[in-house]
Amino acid sequence: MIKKHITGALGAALLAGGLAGPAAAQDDTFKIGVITFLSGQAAESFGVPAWNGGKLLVDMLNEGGKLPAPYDTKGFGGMNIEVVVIDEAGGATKQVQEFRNLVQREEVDAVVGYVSSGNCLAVPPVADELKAFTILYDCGTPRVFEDGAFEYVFRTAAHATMDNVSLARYLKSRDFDVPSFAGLNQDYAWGQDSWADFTGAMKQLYPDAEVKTALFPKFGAGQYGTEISALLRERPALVHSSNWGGDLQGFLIQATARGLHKRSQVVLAAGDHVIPQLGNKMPDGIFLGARGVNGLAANARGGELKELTDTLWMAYEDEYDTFPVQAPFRMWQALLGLKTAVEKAMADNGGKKPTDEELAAAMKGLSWDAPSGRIEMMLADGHQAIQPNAIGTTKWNEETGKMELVDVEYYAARCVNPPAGIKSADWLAQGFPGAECD
Amino acid sequence: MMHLPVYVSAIIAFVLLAAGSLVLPDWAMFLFAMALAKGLVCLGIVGMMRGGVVSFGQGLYYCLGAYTATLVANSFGVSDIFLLTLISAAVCLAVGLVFGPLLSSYRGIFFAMLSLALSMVLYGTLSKMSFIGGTDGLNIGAPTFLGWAPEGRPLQTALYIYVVAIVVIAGALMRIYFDSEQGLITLAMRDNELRVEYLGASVRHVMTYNYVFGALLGGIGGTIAVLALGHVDPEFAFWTTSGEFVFVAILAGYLSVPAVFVAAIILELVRSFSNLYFPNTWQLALGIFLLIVIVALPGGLGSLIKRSKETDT
Amino acid sequence: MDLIATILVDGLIYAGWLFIVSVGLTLVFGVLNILNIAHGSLYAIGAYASASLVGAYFAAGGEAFPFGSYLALILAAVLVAVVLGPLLERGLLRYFYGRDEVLNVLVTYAVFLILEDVMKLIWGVNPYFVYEPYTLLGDVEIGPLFYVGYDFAVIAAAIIVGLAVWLTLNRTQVGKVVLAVIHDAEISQTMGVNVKRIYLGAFMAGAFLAALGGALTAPMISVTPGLGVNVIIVAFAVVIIGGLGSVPGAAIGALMVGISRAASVHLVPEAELFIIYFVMAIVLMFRPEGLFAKTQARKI
Amino acid sequence: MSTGLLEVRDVQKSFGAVTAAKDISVSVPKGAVYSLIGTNGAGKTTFVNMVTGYIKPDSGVINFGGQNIAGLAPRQITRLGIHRSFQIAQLCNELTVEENMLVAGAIHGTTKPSFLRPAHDKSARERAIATLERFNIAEHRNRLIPELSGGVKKLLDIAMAMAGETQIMLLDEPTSGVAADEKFPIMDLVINALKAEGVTVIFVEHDMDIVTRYSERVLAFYDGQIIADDAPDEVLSDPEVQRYVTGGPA
Repeated sequence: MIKKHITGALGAALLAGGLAGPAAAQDDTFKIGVITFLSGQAAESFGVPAWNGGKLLVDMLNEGGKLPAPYDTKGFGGMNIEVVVIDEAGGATKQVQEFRNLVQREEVDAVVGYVSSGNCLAVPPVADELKAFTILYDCGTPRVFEDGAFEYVFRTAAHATMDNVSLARYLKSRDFDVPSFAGLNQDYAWGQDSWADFTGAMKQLYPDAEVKTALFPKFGAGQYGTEISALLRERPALVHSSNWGGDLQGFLIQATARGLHKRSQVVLAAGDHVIPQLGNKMPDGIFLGARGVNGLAANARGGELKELTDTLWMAYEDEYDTFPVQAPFRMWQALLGLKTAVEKAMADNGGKKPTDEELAAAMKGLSWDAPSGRIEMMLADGHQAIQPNAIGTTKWNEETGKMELVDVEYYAARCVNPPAGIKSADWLAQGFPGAECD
Repeated sequence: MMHLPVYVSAIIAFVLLAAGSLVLPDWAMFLFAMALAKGLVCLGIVGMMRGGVVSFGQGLYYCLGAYTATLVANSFGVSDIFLLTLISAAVCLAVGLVFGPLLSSYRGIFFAMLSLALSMVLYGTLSKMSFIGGTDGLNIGAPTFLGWAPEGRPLQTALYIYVVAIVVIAGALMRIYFDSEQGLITLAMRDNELRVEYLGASVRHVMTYNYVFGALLGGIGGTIAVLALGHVDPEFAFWTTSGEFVFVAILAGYLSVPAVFVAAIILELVRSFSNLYFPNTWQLALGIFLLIVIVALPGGLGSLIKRSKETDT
Repeated sequence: MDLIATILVDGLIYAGWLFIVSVGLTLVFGVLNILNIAHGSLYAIGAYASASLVGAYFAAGGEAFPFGSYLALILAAVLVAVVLGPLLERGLLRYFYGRDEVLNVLVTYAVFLILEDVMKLIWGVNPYFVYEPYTLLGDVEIGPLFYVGYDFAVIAAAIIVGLAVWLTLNRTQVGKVVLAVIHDAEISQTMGVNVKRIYLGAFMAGAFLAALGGALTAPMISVTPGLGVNVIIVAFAVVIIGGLGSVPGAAIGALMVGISRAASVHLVPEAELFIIYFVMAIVLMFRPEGLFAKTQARKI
Repeated sequence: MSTGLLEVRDVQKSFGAVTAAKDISVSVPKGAVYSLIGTNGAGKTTFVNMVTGYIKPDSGVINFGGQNIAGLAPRQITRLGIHRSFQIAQLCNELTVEENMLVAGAIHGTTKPSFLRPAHDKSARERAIATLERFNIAEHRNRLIPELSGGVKKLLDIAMAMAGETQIMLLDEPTSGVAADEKFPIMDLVINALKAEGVTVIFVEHDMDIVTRYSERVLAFYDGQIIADDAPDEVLSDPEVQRYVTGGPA
């Protein structure tokens, strides 16, 4: 049976090469696995800027004393931070596999990652199975903790319900008349959920508004000519879109050229991140959010967190010649939360490097300050963050040659996020019970 | 040409592979289990390749099997791995029997493209069905084994042994089939359909058999993959997933059954390590690897292993 | 405006774009018998190249004569064809002629993977914009709807491309030689045709058309990584519907897909994603080799 | 005229404007050896193709053993006992001679082809080799097809067609592509083997020496019609045949 021998030998050789993984991290380093999009469409808008911001923060932390208190200590509790970066592109199957490899082969101390909600749903059960401390830093779907409960998994960013509730509240608070509205969202879970959330919130605040066409062009379609014609024909008072990245840029370029923004008010659930690229091609008067008080809204806010926000803002502008949008803000809030949790756990265990159990215990219900505001692990038994949000209106400043966000409204975390113990869909359907708005 | 009987080599293969559960670290055992599950799907493609066609849409059955298992598990609380495998296999068999006769009259690029279109229709449909998770997909709990509900390492081991057992059984059965009269007719058909028809055999029937076997293996592979992974999403039916299966089949060639699984494992290892060492250029690394394989191994891995026929003319 | 007219106009615009991106694919298949997945990458590279070139044009003072940017667009496509065409065809594909069609799909899939990362290495992940050419041609008002003049320029470009390819194939000496090679490369070779040159030429033409599709699209989108993945699957569907290797087939396929997609967006938006596969499945059901496929030679 | 094993009546076939078969009527009795002559395009191969199901006639009846087989698939006609060989031998190039024969044996075995029974079974191989021996090509059994001479390929093609219960064998130019000195030996071998089994033979041939030597009756085709149907000497001396087919007195 010669073939058996050869295949056996081949397998063994490959295995020998494969099994010799790197040694476990030392006690004086804290190794994190970072998973974010380095290729594909989400790389440009989320993955790469997020990690660009993350890299800066890790370097500053490892150097120590670069950030305002309480983040002026070195690394994580004095430990040097080491990072392994993995590309998030390639689908959930690949990500579950890579997650196992990170935890079991690379023996990372914590995993920080995931933009795609599919990956955010796929990874948590495995994280719990492996008892591996994991932070979901970006993805938006409420389903992660509403459909399941996980011991070792935390999400340090609010889920997407907040974005669309804030938009509806913004319209209402500005007395904007909405006799009818339509939507153009990407044809996958994010776009479908955003549209459902937006229509849900509008039903409460604008019960008489007529819902016109809901378009779901294919993800990455690029060509929106037909959809724009449909929107122009229907003449809704308002067009909602949660598109992001290239899909949003393409839509805006084509819609602007055909005057859609002059006929209908355009509102964007997560539109801030295309401002640096589009510049004055982004029309004035668009209402948009940044999935948190991120980017321009954070810069305009000032207040107690100004020093921390400025640290991120200036470091990022220095390094990359452009200002930080939502993604680096979310990466910062994840890493600063991790730092807070590690240090809290070390204070409890006498200064040793914390185990996954100790980290999870420390993270549960934690709150900390980030450039995007106060992050509170309020929902899902202390595993899901809520955070404040802001919506503003675009306005091009001819003098500075920069896009600004004007008429910004800030919303307290408890005003636009559901309280603990209620699913976001129910919260919308019941008319936001327990919302605490100023 | 001395051959051990198939069942003897199957037992040897089972013992060797099962021994892996003692020495492999967790991550490798998972990687192997996934690779072997995908290898099952690829074995189905190899079966079709022997008849001269390549399905670019095996993701259809991989995805269908995985979704069937997940929906059955989530709606009826079934967690037994044997039962789930049987149900998904039955569903895939039924669907295969519908599409098999339809596809059996297509060849070459048309067979490839039509099978691809079918799997893309499933992809599109599942993406739209938000009540079963849409593009985000669904999670499935850990399987049980005839009432036994292991966790942690024992779970991994049990799953791994289960995959190994299925792979060995399926591999042995396919070997027997490949060597059988029908198997030889398949090979003859790949060469010369006209001859086979004029000998009185139906090329379409043979095509249908191979397609249905492929559907069955695809469904079983998908079921095991989703149980190991804990998650399924429409990406299972996307063309790039199917493309990978085809790649493994080409890498393996159609001569040897074990080569299919070796190829599947090699691809997983290459992908995993290029991901780690070249996070920014892993696609480039994978693409170059693919080209090297196609250039260096025109007959697939199997041609290295299998006796080479005298072909100098 | 009448709904039907809107659907027709939208469908035509989309079909124009579809035709440009798929005609090169069908041409390459017709001559080289290779279904080129990397066609999508060439499209993306064309978009990047035109973004860079048009950007450079305006940076070098092109504002004075903005219409020159259209030349830059076309030049970008020519550049892609001249640089990548020979590299891919002479450097790689020619070693696979005559091998299994499906294997060759895999070869081009590898090229596709490689080019995806190469683009990232050259252009990074940040988006590129060249919207100037998009707005230069002004608006067109049809009934209550505005269209951008550029949309109609794309239709015109598609018609020019289609006519040029068809006339070259059917009305010129070169075309006759190409048709002979398509019919039987071996016999053509023995009759003194330089088959190598025809293959190279056809592949470069295909690369040019792919890149042209990308270059023409660049002004209306943001050029970002991942652009090629979506294009290739649509282009495949179009050429399969029309019949692999048939230029009129690509035109009819593009029209069918374009108009049915537009109808779906206006009437049943939920069905948009399926419509293309639906049309493809229906056509293949009745015409297994597509609408305009060459009939296969009999074996006896 | 209604006792033949194969009865072809009023068969028509046209491809667009070209008429390939016009009022073709033939009766072939059991055990006879017929030959078909005619220039290229005269309709011989169309006749063979219609009888074996490759082409469906536009109208007319092809009766075989009391059943109209016009329009049946080649596979079905083969199953009834009408086999054929090809102008260009149709073989499986990636298989050996013996394996080619095994394929034929598997399809025509006493039971349906099995998914379990090994194709290289001892008894199957013995049967295959026996058939190869009958056609005198057993010595080549382990060679691949592309290595074989034209004559051996032709013989294998015919041997494979003989694996079943053959009643009628249509040979499409059995000696084309065969070296000149091999033609007669091969025809001797083939016709004797077929006659020994009582098989009815219809062969297409251009070589008039072979036609006169082996066939009992000749059908001369011209422009889709049969212009002569008689014993070889009669047909070859027919002035019309001389004018349109053989090109001058024999």
